[in-house]
Amino acid sequence: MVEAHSAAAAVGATDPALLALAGKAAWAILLTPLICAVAILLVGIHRKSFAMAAAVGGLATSLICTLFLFFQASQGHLAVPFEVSVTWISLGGLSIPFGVLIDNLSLIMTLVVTGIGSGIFLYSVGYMHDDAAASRYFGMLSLFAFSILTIVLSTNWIQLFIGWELVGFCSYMLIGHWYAKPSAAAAGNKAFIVNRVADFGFIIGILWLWSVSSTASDDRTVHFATLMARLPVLVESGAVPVATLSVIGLLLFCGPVGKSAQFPLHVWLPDAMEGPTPVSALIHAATMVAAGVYMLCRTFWLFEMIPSTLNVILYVGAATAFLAAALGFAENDLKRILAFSTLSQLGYMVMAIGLGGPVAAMYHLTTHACFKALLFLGAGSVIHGTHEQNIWKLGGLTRSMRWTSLTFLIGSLALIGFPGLSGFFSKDEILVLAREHNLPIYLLATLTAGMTAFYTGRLWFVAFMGKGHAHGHESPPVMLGPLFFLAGLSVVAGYIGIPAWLGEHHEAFHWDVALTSTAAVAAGVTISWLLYSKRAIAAGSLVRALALPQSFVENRYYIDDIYTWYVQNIQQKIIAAGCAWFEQNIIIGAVNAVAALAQGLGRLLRLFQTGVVQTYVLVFVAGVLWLITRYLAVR
Amino acid sequence: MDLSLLRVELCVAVWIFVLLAADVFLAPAKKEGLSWLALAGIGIALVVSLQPLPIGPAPTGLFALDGVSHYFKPLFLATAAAVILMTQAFRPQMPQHPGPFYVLLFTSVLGALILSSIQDLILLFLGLELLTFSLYIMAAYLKTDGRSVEAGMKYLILGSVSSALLVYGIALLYGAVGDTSFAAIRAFLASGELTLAAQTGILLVLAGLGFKLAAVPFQLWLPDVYEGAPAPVVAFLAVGSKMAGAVALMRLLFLALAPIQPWWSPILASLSVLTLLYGNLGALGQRNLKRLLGYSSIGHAGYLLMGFAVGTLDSARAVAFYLLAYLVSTLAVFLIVCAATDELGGDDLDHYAGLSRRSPGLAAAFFIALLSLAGVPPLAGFVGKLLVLMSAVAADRLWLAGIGAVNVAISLYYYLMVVKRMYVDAPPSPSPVRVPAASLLALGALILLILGIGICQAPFLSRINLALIF
Amino acid sequence: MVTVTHYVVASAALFCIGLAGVMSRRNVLMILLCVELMLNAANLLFVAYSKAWGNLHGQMIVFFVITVAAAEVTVGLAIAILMMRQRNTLDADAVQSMKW
Amino acid sequence: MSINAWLLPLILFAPAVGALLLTLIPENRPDLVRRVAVLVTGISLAGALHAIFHYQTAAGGFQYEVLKPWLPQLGIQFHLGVDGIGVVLLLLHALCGFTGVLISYSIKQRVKEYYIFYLTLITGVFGVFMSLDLFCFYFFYEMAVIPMYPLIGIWGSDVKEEGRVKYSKQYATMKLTIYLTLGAVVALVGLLALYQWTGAQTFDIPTLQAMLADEPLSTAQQRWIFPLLFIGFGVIAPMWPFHSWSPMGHAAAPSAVSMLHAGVLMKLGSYAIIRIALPLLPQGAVYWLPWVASIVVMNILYGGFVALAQKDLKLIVGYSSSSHMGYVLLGIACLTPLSLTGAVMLMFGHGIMTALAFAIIGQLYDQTHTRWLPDLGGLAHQIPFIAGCGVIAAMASSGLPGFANFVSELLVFMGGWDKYPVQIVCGALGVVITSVYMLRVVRGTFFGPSKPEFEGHVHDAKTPFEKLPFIILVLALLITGSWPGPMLRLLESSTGPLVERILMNEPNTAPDSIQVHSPAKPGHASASNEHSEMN
Amino acid sequence: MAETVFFYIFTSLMLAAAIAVVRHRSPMYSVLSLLVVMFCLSGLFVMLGAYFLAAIQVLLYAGAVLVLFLYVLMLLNLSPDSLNRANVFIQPVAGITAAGLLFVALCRVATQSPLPPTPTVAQPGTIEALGRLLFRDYLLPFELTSFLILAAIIGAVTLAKGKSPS
Repeated sequence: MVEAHSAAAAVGATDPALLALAGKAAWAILLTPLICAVAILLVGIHRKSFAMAAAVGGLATSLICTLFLFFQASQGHLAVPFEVSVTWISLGGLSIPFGVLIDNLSLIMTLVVTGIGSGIFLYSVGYMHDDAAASRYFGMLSLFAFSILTIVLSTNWIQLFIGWELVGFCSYMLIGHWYAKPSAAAAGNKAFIVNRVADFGFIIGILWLWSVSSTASDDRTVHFATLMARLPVLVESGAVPVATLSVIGLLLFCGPVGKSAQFPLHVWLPDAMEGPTPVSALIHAATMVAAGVYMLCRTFWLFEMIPSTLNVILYVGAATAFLAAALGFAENDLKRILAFSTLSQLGYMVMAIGLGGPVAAMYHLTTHACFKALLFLGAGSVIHGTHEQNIWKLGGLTRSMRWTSLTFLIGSLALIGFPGLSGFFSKDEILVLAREHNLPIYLLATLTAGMTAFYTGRLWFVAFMGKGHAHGHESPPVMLGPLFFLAGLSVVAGYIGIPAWLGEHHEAFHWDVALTSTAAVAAGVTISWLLYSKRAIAAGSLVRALALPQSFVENRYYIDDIYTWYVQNIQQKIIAAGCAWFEQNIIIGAVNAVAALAQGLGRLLRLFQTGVVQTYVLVFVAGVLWLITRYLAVR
Repeated sequence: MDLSLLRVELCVAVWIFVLLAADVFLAPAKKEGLSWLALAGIGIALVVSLQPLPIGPAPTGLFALDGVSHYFKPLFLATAAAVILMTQAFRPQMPQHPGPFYVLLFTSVLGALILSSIQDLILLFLGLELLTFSLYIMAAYLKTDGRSVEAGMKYLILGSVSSALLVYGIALLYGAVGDTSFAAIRAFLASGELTLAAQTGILLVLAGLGFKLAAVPFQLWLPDVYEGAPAPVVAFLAVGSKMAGAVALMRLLFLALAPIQPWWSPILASLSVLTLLYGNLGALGQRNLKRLLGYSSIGHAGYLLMGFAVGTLDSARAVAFYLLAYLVSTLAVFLIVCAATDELGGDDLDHYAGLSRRSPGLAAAFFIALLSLAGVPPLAGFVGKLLVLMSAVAADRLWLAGIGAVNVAISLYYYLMVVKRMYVDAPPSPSPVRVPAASLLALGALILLILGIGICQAPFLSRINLALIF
Repeated sequence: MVTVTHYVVASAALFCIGLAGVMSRRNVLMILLCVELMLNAANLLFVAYSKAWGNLHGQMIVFFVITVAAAEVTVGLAIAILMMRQRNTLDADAVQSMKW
Repeated sequence: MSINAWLLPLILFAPAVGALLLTLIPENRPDLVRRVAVLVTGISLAGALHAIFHYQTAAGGFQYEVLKPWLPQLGIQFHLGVDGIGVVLLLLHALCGFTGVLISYSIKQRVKEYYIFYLTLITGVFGVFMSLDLFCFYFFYEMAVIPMYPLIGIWGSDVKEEGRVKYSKQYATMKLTIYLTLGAVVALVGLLALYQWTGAQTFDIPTLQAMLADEPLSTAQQRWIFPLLFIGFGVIAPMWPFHSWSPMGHAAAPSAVSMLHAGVLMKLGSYAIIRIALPLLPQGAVYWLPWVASIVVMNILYGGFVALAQKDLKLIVGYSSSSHMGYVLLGIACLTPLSLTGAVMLMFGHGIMTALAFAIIGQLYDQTHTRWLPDLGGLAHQIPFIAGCGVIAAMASSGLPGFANFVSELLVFMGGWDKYPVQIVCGALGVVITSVYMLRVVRGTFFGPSKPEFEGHVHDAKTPFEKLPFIILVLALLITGSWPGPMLRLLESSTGPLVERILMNEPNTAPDSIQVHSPAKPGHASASNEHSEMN
Repeated sequence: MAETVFFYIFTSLMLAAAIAVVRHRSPMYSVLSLLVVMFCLSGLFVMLGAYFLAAIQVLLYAGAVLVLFLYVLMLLNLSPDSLNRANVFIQPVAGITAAGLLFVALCRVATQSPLPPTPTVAQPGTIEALGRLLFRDYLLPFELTSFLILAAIIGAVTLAKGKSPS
């Protein structure tokens, strides 16, 4: 049945035996989590420990396979990119493969997913230990791992879209894990639907791209490698106008706007914090939300050809980075602050794409995955220990939860770009790019870096320092372990040469940019220290001074309100209710009217039936007269 | 004249006297047995009627025993047998003396048998009168029931007027042709002459036959008579009388009026449309089952007229099949009505509430018979309607077929209203409805026939194709 | 010269008078009488045409029509008596318990 | 020639024989009645599975044919056979019918009558899917409509709004029956005209097809007949604006009947269009389908919006069905192999999905006695298994990958993109709307805090037997959705040649290009002739 | 010439009597008017050479049918039609109009249709000829009339006998 065929794009150096093994490993990366998910849902739904073991074991297997491939590739034994796939749909001229594409980009992303994922899975074992529905949780986590790997390892647009939708579903299920909470259920819905709206554009982009991918209707393709080879030729020959391609690009960009929560579809991400914290760490910080960025990197050859679309991407990313950072100022929920920071950082990454730097974007994605997962897990540890997530009700955690605080601090520093930590390097790459290409954006990005430092500082000073009243207990080792692991990664990720792995070689360190950003960061931290730790400036007066922007920010720019207003008033009250009215009164009404007409006609006809015999005779005679006058014909 | 041609009619005629004698000489207590005697007579006649046709040249003269009559005579006799069974089931409502009733039924059947063989307008007139006279009396047979008398009165008056018109039409036609035999009329019309007098005469004759068939606008008597007359009589009116009218019309149209088919075809077509719509729309709001069946029977007349209007051999065969299907379905319906009226307390639709809880088998049979009347596969009525519609389409009368088809859906509505009463509504009492064994047997046979004709149509259609050759 | 047409017109007049009577009188007996008029009109027509065609078919039919008419009157009168007994009226339009 | 010769009659008549057997069983033995029903539908299911696994995809065409004279005077034959499309729909119906019988275990009143009507309905639908004779087809088609009347009228439930009756079940069932019959008779006139104008004196579909390939009806005739057939069958499809019988019919029906009704019965219309209208009237199809493509957008969007405004669970699913059948019709209207394959696949996927949805709603309604969304909530606490199935059904409905619906909608979109991009975009928008109302249902029904009034009263499907129907349906969705290849190959073997044949008649190919094509036509005709003779 | 005179006399008398039948409020007078119609008709029959029928007309109609009518009228002791009912106006007017229209139509038909060809043979208007026709060629209809009468008699007896419901 399964016709596996491996197409080594770079033919040559690979030993056939190794290639075969690599193919198996590649499949194993993708499929092990799926098998585990199915196993959990089928047999482990009431066996918690089985579910945990299966989920962690499954992802660990994927991790091992990834590492194997990674080392083979980095040692040069294995020629990348290589691809194994089966034909999922083959119908007439249409052929949709389903497979695994291994190259440097996918390997690094797979490592992020399986590596950080394994840590978070392990952490969940502790975090969800008492949860009654832990089996479902782990099943969904495994399914999620499969789904995100489907995206990451995808060889074509349709497979990417499949993974894209599946992660959306897992995200929905996991956000709504505690479905008894109405807010959680609502947040899940919101996340799914917002993503659906974005995917509407995305799938149309894919369809359109598919339809222009060849001049012959039975030769079209969704396959990345083929498209990559073919599109430039098509554009050059004029078969595909650049304008068309730009529109396609914009439509495709809709996908990341939703999945990576870019402005204005970012609204679902803060709400998604209703889910269990490990979920926030894995899905809504490290991997899934980064999938949009990954997709843009994966298909950057396409966006390269359409600078106008790249510009749009740039501005959307920059706007998201800046606006989300500002939202972090007024938020009091520990996880939501992190969520806004995630938004802002995703904005950075998208901006990097827009600036033409997929490597920088991927670099930042990787480092961000490490430290943001760390931060979320730390937050999770805090919540696990204190059952509180309002930062103003926390405080003094450095005393009660020392290890958590330490790792959280490392994460925070990496986030704000403290020199020497991973975030510093990756952010720097983006800023450099920005300065090269677009000065206003560069300034905005630097300002955003300062703002990041400010709200991160605020979070740290309020929740961890300060006079403590939070009585927390330190988390169990199974949770602390991943924290340390991630903290380590956050420190070293800047030094292991990720850009080089991704194919960037100039690596000149720009002192001016680094210094400017560090200054901005320092300023941010200082202001927050003055405000929240030293209390040198009364926060209240500042709020009064900035009343207008404050209310704007507190209401999240009213975007949620606008959407709610649209849904409640336009969609439900006008469109849906209007259609329902039309249905009830016009469509059903018309049918009823026809029925009533028949009944009425019957009643009318029966007026002849007076019961009086002479009337009957009269009608009889009238009928005869009618026949005679109507049909008598002279031949 | 060869008496063997008249063998079936002779059987019936002789049995009239047997019945009369028995009615006189039987002790009142034993008069129950009269119905079996009557059944025996019908049985003998039925056996005789099933004898194969004598092979020979096409019959001439007033009276012919040809394929058409050979096909229809057993049907009339079967109808009569069913009606006799109905009177058994209907006994509680009937007056004490059943003897005259059977005699009248036999004379009526005699008229119908004659009509299936006519070759002459005189015989057409007399056959119709013979058929109808008995029915006037039978309609008014429940002397203590005001509605029955009213039905008899209305039927009588309209019947007399219609027969007066018919006779006047025959007179005009005679004046134009100089003879009353179908052959002479056919020769006259074939010569290309179609005088106004002849046309008027034909129209009046058609009106008279339309009265029997209940074609609009000659149908007004029908709902009232159906509602008022005793149920077995209504059954005979609905099946025997209508079928007799249809046979007479068929013979008239195809034996006498064939040369001017283009002239009468549109007339019948417009009558057909009016009849269909009147019957089916009129039935929509009915509350009395017999009245509803009356309107529905007008609707069925519309389909018959549609077949006639098409005026091809195929359409005549379709009509013959339609009549067969209509016969089995309607008789089944009336067997149930007759059996149930007394125990249910009346023949309003509401009286049938919850019948399926009381007598599931009876309700199921009713369901099947009604659906067959509506024309739903796999039942007999469906094939009948299909054949008629096909013949209409075959003659390029797509619009006519379209109206006929839409009427199927309309009629389904009111049939289902009956079904709703039986199956959905709650029964007033849980006691089952008792049905005499003979009626039950007949009912079972009819239901089997409904299914059999609906599923294995081929033998029936072959029989008709062999019989109906003009 | 009296032609067939004269007779035809006379018979038509008689027929229509009878018909008008049927439709305008309420009494059942009167209606039956009017039907007799109509039948007689037909008889006149038959006889006239019989003469015109020179054959006896028409006359013979009249014989049958008269018989039928007589029988019709018999039945009609019986029903009228029944009606009188039941409703104590012979008015046809008084008997309209079944309609629509 | 062993089992294949009587496979289709076995599938067809097993339920009919079952219905007859049931008449002999006394009414006070409901368990026996149920077991007989399970047995006969199980036989049909096994037969359908056998049919689909042993269908020779490479050979294509109609297989397992049975040909007996029926009414030779009119050229009517009892002709059964299935091609790739038919065999898939056979499986769909067998699955829905079988699971429906299991779900019907919740029927406690008048069990015997219920199953008699139910099995009759099943027989009729089977007959439609395997008929290769227009008469047979119509015969079974009507037979499938009528049992709906008592099934809904007796065992159904009124559709309520805010506690008031919005549509009584009597209204709903009468409307359904009459509406469908009206559609059927309109189609009948079309069929008769087709029969007549062809002049072939045969109702045999393959023969007609071969004849019409040689001497097609004139364009004018085709343009006349096609709308008759399309509207007639479109009523049951249900095509906007003739859809209004469907949601309230679904809503009023007992759950197993809704399953069959929405799952299978609605597919009869689109199946009839594919089986009869398209191949026999290619020019009519080419002329009218652009209009259809635009009208069905109304199905998709309008149905979705109306569903958004509903609060009765069954009405929501009902309107969503009418919305989703829009995709099927869109796929047909696009008339490409891809879109047509997608359309049939969606018929399957949607059928199973809707059956699942109605099975779930039935379970809910039986226990909570309400379908009014605001009255429900938090049921995942009490019935986690059913809630899980509910989420799966909602996701399948929203076109989540992994379910057959995604594949089929994707194929429809890809197939139709070149012809009707605007309609396809609207169709894709419909997917968004679907997820909005489907998630609303899931959230409103299953999520949220546990409600005290359901505590202890509402029971999950616990035993494997109770779970069986749900598991069957979910598995069917997942298997065909995650590995659609085999089913698509099966379908393609039939849809491909069909579309090819129709597009030979494309009017915008210039006359001389028709000349080029015409030598191919007799070849086709003789090929199918040979084929029908071979069997 | 005499023929013409007699024709008009008989016809006008007949029509006048017919109108009297229809118009007279007392049934008794109507029946007696009908008697006049019958006599006039038989006169016309005589003019047309149908002597036997003329006799039958007088004997059967006047002698039997009308007597029966009178008998029943007396039995039932009818009062004249009461004229004070609501719908009394519309129905007769409509009826008379319809009948009038039919008359116009029939007259048009009568005058516009070609006459029968002049008979080649003189009318054999003898009782023998009629009898031969009736009892040989038309024996079947003749026998049927006997059943007709039988049915009528049995029916009339069945319906009319018995006590009236109290």
